[in-house]
Amino acid sequence: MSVAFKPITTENGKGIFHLFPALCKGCGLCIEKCPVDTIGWARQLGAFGTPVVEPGHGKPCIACKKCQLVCPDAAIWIERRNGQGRTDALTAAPQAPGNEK
Amino acid sequence: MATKPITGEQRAFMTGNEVVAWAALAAGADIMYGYPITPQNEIMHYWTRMAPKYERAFLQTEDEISAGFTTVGGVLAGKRAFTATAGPGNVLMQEAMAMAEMMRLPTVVVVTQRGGPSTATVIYSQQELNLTCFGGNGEGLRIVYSPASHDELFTYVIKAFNSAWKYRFPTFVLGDGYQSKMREPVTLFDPEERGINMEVCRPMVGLPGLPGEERDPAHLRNTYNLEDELYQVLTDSIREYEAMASEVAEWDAWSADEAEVLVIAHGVVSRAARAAVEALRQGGVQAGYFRSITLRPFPVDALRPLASRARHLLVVESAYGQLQRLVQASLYGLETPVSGYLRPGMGITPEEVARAVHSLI
Amino acid sequence: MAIAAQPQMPRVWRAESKPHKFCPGCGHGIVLKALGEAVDALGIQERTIFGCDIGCSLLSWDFFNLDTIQTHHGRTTPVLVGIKRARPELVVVSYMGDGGAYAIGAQHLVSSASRNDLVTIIVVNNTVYAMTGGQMAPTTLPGQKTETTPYGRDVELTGRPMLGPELVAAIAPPGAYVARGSVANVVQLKNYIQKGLENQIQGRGIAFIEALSSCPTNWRTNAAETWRFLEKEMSAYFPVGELRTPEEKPAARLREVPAHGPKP
Amino acid sequence: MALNLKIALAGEGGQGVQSVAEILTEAAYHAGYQPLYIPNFGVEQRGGVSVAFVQISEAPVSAPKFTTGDIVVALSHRAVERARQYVGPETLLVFDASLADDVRRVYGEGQKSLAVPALAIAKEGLHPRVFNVIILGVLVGVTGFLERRDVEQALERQFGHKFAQDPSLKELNYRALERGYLLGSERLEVGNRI
Repeated sequence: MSVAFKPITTENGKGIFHLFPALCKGCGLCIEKCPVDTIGWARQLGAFGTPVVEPGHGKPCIACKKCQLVCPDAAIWIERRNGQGRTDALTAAPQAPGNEK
Repeated sequence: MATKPITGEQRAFMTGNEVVAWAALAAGADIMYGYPITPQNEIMHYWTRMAPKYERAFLQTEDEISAGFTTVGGVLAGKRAFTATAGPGNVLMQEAMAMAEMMRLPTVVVVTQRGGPSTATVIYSQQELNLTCFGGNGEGLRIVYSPASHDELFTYVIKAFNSAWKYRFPTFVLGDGYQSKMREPVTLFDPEERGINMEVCRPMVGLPGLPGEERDPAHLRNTYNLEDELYQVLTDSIREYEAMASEVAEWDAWSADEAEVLVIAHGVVSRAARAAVEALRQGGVQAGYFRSITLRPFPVDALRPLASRARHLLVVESAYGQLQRLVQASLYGLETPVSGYLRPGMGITPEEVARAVHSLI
Repeated sequence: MAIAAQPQMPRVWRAESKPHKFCPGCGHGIVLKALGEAVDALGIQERTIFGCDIGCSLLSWDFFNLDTIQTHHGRTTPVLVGIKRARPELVVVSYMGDGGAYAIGAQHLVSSASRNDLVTIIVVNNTVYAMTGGQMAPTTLPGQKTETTPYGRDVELTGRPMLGPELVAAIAPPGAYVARGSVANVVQLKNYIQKGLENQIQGRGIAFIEALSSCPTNWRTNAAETWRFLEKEMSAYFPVGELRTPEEKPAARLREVPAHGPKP
Repeated sequence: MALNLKIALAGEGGQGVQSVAEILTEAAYHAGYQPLYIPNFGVEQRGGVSVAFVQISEAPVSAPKFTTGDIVVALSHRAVERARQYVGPETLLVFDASLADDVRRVYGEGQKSLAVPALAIAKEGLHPRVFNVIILGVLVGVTGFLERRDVEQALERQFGHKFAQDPSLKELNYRALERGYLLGSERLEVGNRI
């Protein structure tokens, strides 16, 4: 990727919550989808000068990735703290053969 | 690749619609998109009969809007694509042609003018000049050829593909119902054998290489956010249009210098005008003849000096002043009076033109 | 030093044009994520042409590292059909809103469906004309307030919401793929889109996927209301699921087609 | 003066005036002339008076339509009226003999004309379907610029596939052409101007 985005990284529960303020427009869709209500508004401002989101507002993160899934702007990346690799396809789709260039 | 459709010079006696189909074949057109409308239909009929023999394609669309936009798709894909239409179909076609004008897409459209406005007649007129030259919500950055004979129909359909792909402005061949339906002798030829090299058609999308990595993706749009952005794009297009105008503009003149009456016409009407002027000259009348072969760009530089040395100008057309307005705009500032013999939707004979000239002197 | 974490965008997304031009909470970003994932999974970036319509969908004109054409309102499908007929090896995606698909471009949709054109059409249904400021769309729900139905959509006066996938499923020949997904279920939506792309690649027929989507700006909803309207009200009227798969035997209404014609 | 012939043919849809024009101009083209033929056409596929405009010249023809014909052919009641606009004082009006009353009513007594009993000949000695070929023969006879061979070749190009199916048809057409030619050549006058 020729463009780099700076993350705010927060460890919470089972997850490592990477939030990219330059992408987050503060829509709050993720807050509503979080099954453990851990996501809430942060002090930091995002792409449109509105607050971004952060974990730590409810029960601990269970790393279910729903927030990542519904974010229209790819502003959230959830890593599992149990040490799985950093790159995980968003929707866990199997790679089609011959995909690699 | 299949064999060439035409080898050597071939003399034939056929209708104009047949000539257009042969010309498109000879020009190496890859695909035609079309929707039925009289008097254009037989272009599709001949094309669909001949195209498969030369590995060319055809798609009949659901309307002229789609015919225009699929043609746009064909040229984006890098193919020598064309369509043909008339009258109300030409009205619908303008939407896609406005996009072609904005995005500088080398579409080729053959228009077989019929009576207007509305459904009117399926027969003939010269009433689609305004629409073809200036249709759409833009500035008329188009190339419009107005052929007068089957030989020219053949030549200018081939040329239309080349001008379109060379200059990247939507290009039209403005025929009419008479030319579509009449039979007259024509010489068909292979362009290459006449030393005409067909412009190479390059795709604008679907290029080789992984976009974003090995090359930039083609992001082609016709929407702009700011008036400044649009102004810049249009200014560039207008500059290029004006730069190519003198290369592209074509006209024909006969005994036009110091004419007492200079008769100005285009398309099939110019044949009557020329015949009338020849007869008038034989009868001792100082008549002259000027014909605009390109309506866009209009041959202003050729017409102005001739018009300035003429006593009267007589515009003859099967429309109510569409050519006359182009002429008057081109000659702004000259004092030579301009009259019109204007017969919207009606054919014009040499006798009528001669009478109209006599009425001026 | 470790490389800092980076957003998990689909590979075909163009990072240079992010953040994208859609409003906060707009479903377009989610649909385009599903499309991006599907293109990545199939490895077809190099031969995919993306066409976008007028309406908010036009804001995706520089969204992908894909050759992209932004067309006119309702005309994206004809442009891409034109490309496909000229260059069958390309994979063409026609992306538009409900207005472009079901109102101004309806004749193109119907005709492409009956021709079984090899094109993958993705329609974003958010029940409003969003870019023009929230007027009634073909998909506006009964009673829904919009700028041109300020007292709620009166179906007696304005008709019932258009059921696009049902329409296409009813008329498309065998080989067609038709589904309706939702941005509320991204995995399913991505699978539908991927199947739709495969359908085109395999030359089976048209692929048509409607995505139920959100427009918080014109709905004037907060996040909670956005999800509620999408998942409860819209999903109740527009059922999510596959309507036609290429393996499926055509409905009884779709007759076999022997060659017909008057004897010459 | 060089040949510059203008012929308008008018008839009912089924009478075959367009075929006559097509064959005549085909023959002229292959004989080295520069013909121009344009049918009138409208939104109706059937039902109107069908008019064919033919010009045959040694130089390229100017306008596709003309004001006044050298020869005008009228083959039905309606056609007699419809063709009036193309008839001038010098025009030779060719009509089917059965239309004599109509012609007198519309054109008076003074019109230069040629009554051809084509319908009668076709019905009695030949076949109604070759009515138009008799008219073709008359035009070839009256104008005198074409060889019989040119016309027969053009007939062959037009109807060759039908002749192949039914050889008697060829003989029938050739006889119709001959009958018309004899009638027309007695009045060879337009061609005299060549």
